[in-house]
Amino acid sequence: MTDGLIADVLIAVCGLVLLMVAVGLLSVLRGPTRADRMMAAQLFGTGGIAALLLVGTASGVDSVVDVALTLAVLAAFASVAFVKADRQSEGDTENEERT
Amino acid sequence: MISAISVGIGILLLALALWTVVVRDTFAAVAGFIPYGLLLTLAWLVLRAVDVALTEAAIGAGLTGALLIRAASRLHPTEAAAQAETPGLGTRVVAGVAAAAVAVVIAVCLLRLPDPAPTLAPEVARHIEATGVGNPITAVLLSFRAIDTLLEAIVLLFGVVGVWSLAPDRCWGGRPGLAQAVGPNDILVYLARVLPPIGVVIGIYIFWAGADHPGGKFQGATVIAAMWLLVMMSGLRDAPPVNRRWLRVVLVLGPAVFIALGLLGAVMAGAFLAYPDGWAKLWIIVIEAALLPSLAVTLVLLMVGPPQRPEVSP
Amino acid sequence: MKTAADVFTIVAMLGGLFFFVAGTLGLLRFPDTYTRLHALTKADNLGLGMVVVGLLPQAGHLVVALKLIVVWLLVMLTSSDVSQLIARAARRQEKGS
Amino acid sequence: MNVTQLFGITAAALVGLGVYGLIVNPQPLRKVLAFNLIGNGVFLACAVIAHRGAAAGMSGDPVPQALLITAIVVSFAASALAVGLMLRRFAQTGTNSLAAPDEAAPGEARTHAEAR
Repeated sequence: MTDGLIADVLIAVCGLVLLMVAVGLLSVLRGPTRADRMMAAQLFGTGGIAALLLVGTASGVDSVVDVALTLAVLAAFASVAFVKADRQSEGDTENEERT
Repeated sequence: MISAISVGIGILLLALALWTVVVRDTFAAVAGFIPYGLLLTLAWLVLRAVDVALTEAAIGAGLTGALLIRAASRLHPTEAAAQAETPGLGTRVVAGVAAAAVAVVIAVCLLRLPDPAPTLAPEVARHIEATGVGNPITAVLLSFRAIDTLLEAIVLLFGVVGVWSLAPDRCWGGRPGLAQAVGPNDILVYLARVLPPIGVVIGIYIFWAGADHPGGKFQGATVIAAMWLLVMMSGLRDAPPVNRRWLRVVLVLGPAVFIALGLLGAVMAGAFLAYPDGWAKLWIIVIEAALLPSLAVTLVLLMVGPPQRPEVSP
Repeated sequence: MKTAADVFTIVAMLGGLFFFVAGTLGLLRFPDTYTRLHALTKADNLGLGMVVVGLLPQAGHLVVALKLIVVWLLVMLTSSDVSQLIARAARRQEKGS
Repeated sequence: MNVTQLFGITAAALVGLGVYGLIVNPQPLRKVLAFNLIGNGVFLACAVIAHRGAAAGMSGDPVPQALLITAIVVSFAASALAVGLMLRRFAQTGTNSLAAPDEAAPGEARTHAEAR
């Protein structure tokens, strides 16, 4: 458990990072293009992990690093699925009918 | 201080949920669903459910998002027709009233939960010694409520059977998903070469840590499954044909070992899924180790869907 | 010793916060998808890096500190790749429309 | 307001939003999303109950938490099956509408099926 002052600092920083992520999410989700919307996962992949680490360390949960590790590996997965799905819906549709 | 963060998380969670419900475009709704899953991970952490946070990080933020995005892209041609079916104002008002009524009833119930809260934590603390594991959640999952976990593994297997049963007859036994063609210089291929070795190590680490710290087979299996899917999406390796014997063996390995040890427990310790004295930890490790590959393969097969391409020649 | 570490943490946190604010400002202000992507992936990664550096002195255990660094390296690896993928998707969409 | 009350209300609101989305949105995929919202609301309620049950040096009642892990994995399997059904139906009939067949452009759907 981190002591009082530092814990408060971490929580405050976490709140501000979350606020920034929320504002960013607002602009990203509005679009206008699909590529813009794909950034939503990316945005949370960095900002969300920072907020997670901050709140976890501040409340003394050591295993929060493991959660962050999982997120770091899998945040990319959702984004890749995003791009792949987009590519398939536009270019590779003929593959689908190949059967 | 922590409650200020909780308020922020709660508001953001509801805002994203509202977005996924009211936005017109399905693709945009799904795009909002991914950060929603990540935010839920934060909520579990604030509620001190670190094991649940890990599961949500793996499944909610990773796999579910990818599954829904693929579906949204595939179903995009139906979007215009579907939007024409949006119900009129009257239906929407009635739906809103019904939804509000449900929400209010649940809120009132949750705000008037009995005090002091009933809890099984002391019971778990009293008996955890006998299981030999340090993480109370692993103890619950694999010892005190092992039947739930067994049934869950079987439900997942039924899920795969359900997905496979959707295959057209001519494709049965073939490979699931679409053929992926990606150029060798694609950055995705690079990522699919570099990330999986690291990801598999992290998956196994999280599985192993589950004995004494937050973690376990579900979370580890999900990470490993995601790495395999990444390799498939990059086109480096194709999905396996569903009629392969090794695939079937791995699929049923976990539940089979679980049931076999459960029956052995009935003989040695007097009850189905009971562990004989002093052997609990070893049995738990054997069951978890058998479940890990089964769960990983099950999750991959659920993600890639039914076989869609008949096998040309083996 | 303890205060020095705490001061270090606070300074690094402020730095991290600066980059997160910069990244979000970029998302809001930049005119097209590519520049917005640039703002997001560069600035936010640095922000996460500074936050991780700031958390290092607070990590109770050496292993935890190492894992923190691995988290940052992983995010850098994946987000740089993903940003390129998204940029390509954006270009394909432009061509398509 | 403490953390339990806050997330209790959030959970109730999530279920409400999910019910609304389930009724109002015509696309089946949106209904799956809405169903996931309802599920998450229930999970959150469950987590609140687990959080209140913190005792014996544990940060929460481990039994509901373990059930939550099971539930998250099963709900993923359910979503995957639903998505599989939708995609198969789309491949077979070319529509993804839940409206009664005579309402939703009957000719188009039939010709599509016959084409295969």
